[in-house]
Amino acid sequence: MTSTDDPFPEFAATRRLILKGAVGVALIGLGEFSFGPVPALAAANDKWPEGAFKQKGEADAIKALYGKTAEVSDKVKLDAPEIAENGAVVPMSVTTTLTDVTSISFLVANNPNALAASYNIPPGTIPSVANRLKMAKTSNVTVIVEAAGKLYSATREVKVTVGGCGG
Amino acid sequence: MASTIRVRATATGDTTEVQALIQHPMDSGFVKDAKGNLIPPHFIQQLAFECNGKTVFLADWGTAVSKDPYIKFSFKGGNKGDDLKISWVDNKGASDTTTAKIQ
Amino acid sequence: MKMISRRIPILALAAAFVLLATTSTSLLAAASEADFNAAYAEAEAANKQAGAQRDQWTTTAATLANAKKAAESGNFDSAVAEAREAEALAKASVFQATHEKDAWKAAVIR
Amino acid sequence: MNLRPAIRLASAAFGLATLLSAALPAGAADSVDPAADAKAFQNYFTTKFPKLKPADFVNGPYSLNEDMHRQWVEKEEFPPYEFSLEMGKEMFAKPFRNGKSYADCFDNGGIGVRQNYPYFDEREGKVITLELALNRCREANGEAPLSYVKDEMAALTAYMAFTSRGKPFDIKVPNDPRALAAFENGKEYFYTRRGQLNFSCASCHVQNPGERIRAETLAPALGILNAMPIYRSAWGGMGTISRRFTSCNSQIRGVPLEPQSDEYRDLEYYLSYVSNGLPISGPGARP
Repeated sequence: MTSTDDPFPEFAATRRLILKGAVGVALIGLGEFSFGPVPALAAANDKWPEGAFKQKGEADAIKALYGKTAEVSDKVKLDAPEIAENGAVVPMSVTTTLTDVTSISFLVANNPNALAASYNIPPGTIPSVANRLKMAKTSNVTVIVEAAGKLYSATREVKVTVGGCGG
Repeated sequence: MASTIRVRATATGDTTEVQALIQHPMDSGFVKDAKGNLIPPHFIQQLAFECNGKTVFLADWGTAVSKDPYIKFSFKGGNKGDDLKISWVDNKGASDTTTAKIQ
Repeated sequence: MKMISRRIPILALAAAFVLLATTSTSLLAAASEADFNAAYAEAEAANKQAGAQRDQWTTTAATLANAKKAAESGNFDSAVAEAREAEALAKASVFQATHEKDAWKAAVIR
Repeated sequence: MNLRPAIRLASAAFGLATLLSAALPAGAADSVDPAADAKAFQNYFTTKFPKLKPADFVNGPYSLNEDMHRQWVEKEEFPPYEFSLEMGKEMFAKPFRNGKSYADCFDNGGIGVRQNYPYFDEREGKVITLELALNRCREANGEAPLSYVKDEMAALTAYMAFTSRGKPFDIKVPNDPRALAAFENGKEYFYTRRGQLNFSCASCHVQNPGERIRAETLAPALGILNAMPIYRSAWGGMGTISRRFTSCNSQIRGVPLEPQSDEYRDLEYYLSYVSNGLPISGPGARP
């Protein structure tokens, strides 16, 4: 495992986290994220990203999973209800016109653990996923699309009311 | 017992749309049972789809995926009659696999 | 037939039960087991009557249980208070069942 | 024994309520006329929701809220009750130990008959619901009855409902005083306020359909049983009619009766009859 000089010490923690998360990526180049070849971290490996799923906050989860931050893009379309009929089953889906998509993730900010689901999109698979997630309470839902090594995101607020009429 | 995986894969042109529903409690570990003690986490962690020996979709799931989880995606390169292998494994190590024909 | 809005009786009822909860009867002398048994029996009888009219309330049963638990732990003051509470709830449910025996017709869609 | 101040107050509150309801014109003559009741019932809902066709009422809250309708359509693509349906089909085909099976207990082998239940049994002089008929079939063939509120019963009724999808409710109230009495008894239960919250079924499903009680959008009473049994996200599982009735009771702090007790059977009789003509859409998914 070679590691280049680290011009950004504050990312050491993230790197350790990723290493601890047993993400078997040979080279970790944590250079400037906006440009420069940054290897796709999550997409390459097939191991369940336990570190990312353990994170409480959304930003930490994204860091743990991808090691970089996302920029909002209107090319990513997140479809989710305005008011969830029931927090236990919230249908959500994402479509994007971005190309070379390698990974898609759904995060629910106010859930105990922000990262809900993460999908590896091999070449030839269309970057569009629908699933049903649980939401603890009203929260921003963010979808992250990793395309050509860069992260793009879309966010929507989904209101969740307490289901059931307690006696 | 019938498999826990229900899947529909339909090919139109060179694109195959896949929908799957899996029978699984997906317990998050945050819920208490009637007597008030926590139900331990029991959820599917990874779900993989393979067609013609190639992984076409891999899902990493956390505790926020609904009970009896559902997933829909499409991929190119599958054609009618091909086999689609679906397999999942959960945090207790349990797993199930099934193979479906693309319609 | 235009439905008459039934807001008023529901609000009146809610007010009744708020008062019910707050009328904690302060007993002068400490209650004894005999007091508890008497109060409990009365509450149970009223609840049985409600059962005969197929309209028991879950809160009556819960309060009866609390009364029994308090009595078992020897705290007869609160046991009697709970039993009185249960009796009031049971009697209210009997009143509801009796009153509704004909009041329901008014709500029927015509 | 002096009347406790609380009880005096409670009865005063009810006094007020009676005063208010007594102001209404006295009810029509007390003869039981199910057909007129059904017409008035359906007319009330179609005027309250002019945009809805009668058949839309079978989708309950989903026909009253656009956002929820979209979520429902998405769920229906691969509905969560698929497993229950599958299990019901398997159970229905599996013969009992004595070689017979459910098909032998129902006309047409139990396929496409759900819309005729509940029916009035002349011999017994009582209403027979589908859930009751299934358990009676089991007992008649030496099998233990199933719980009315658990998954097996839900699976069986889900399969039978599925085979009747689209067929209109066709409930009969014969001109037999006992049948008319059962119908009236069901109607009475439907409109009687109960439980500490002092609600009747009508308080929610007639006076406030489309409104919310806490987080739930209330379904209209018309067509409320057409989608039974239902997979409720709130329960994370299937619910039979018995489970729905008993849980509704406890939600308004009323002690539920035994499943399939006379009141519930008559209530189902009344509710199904007044929804005659609306298509069966079970098994259904609900919030």
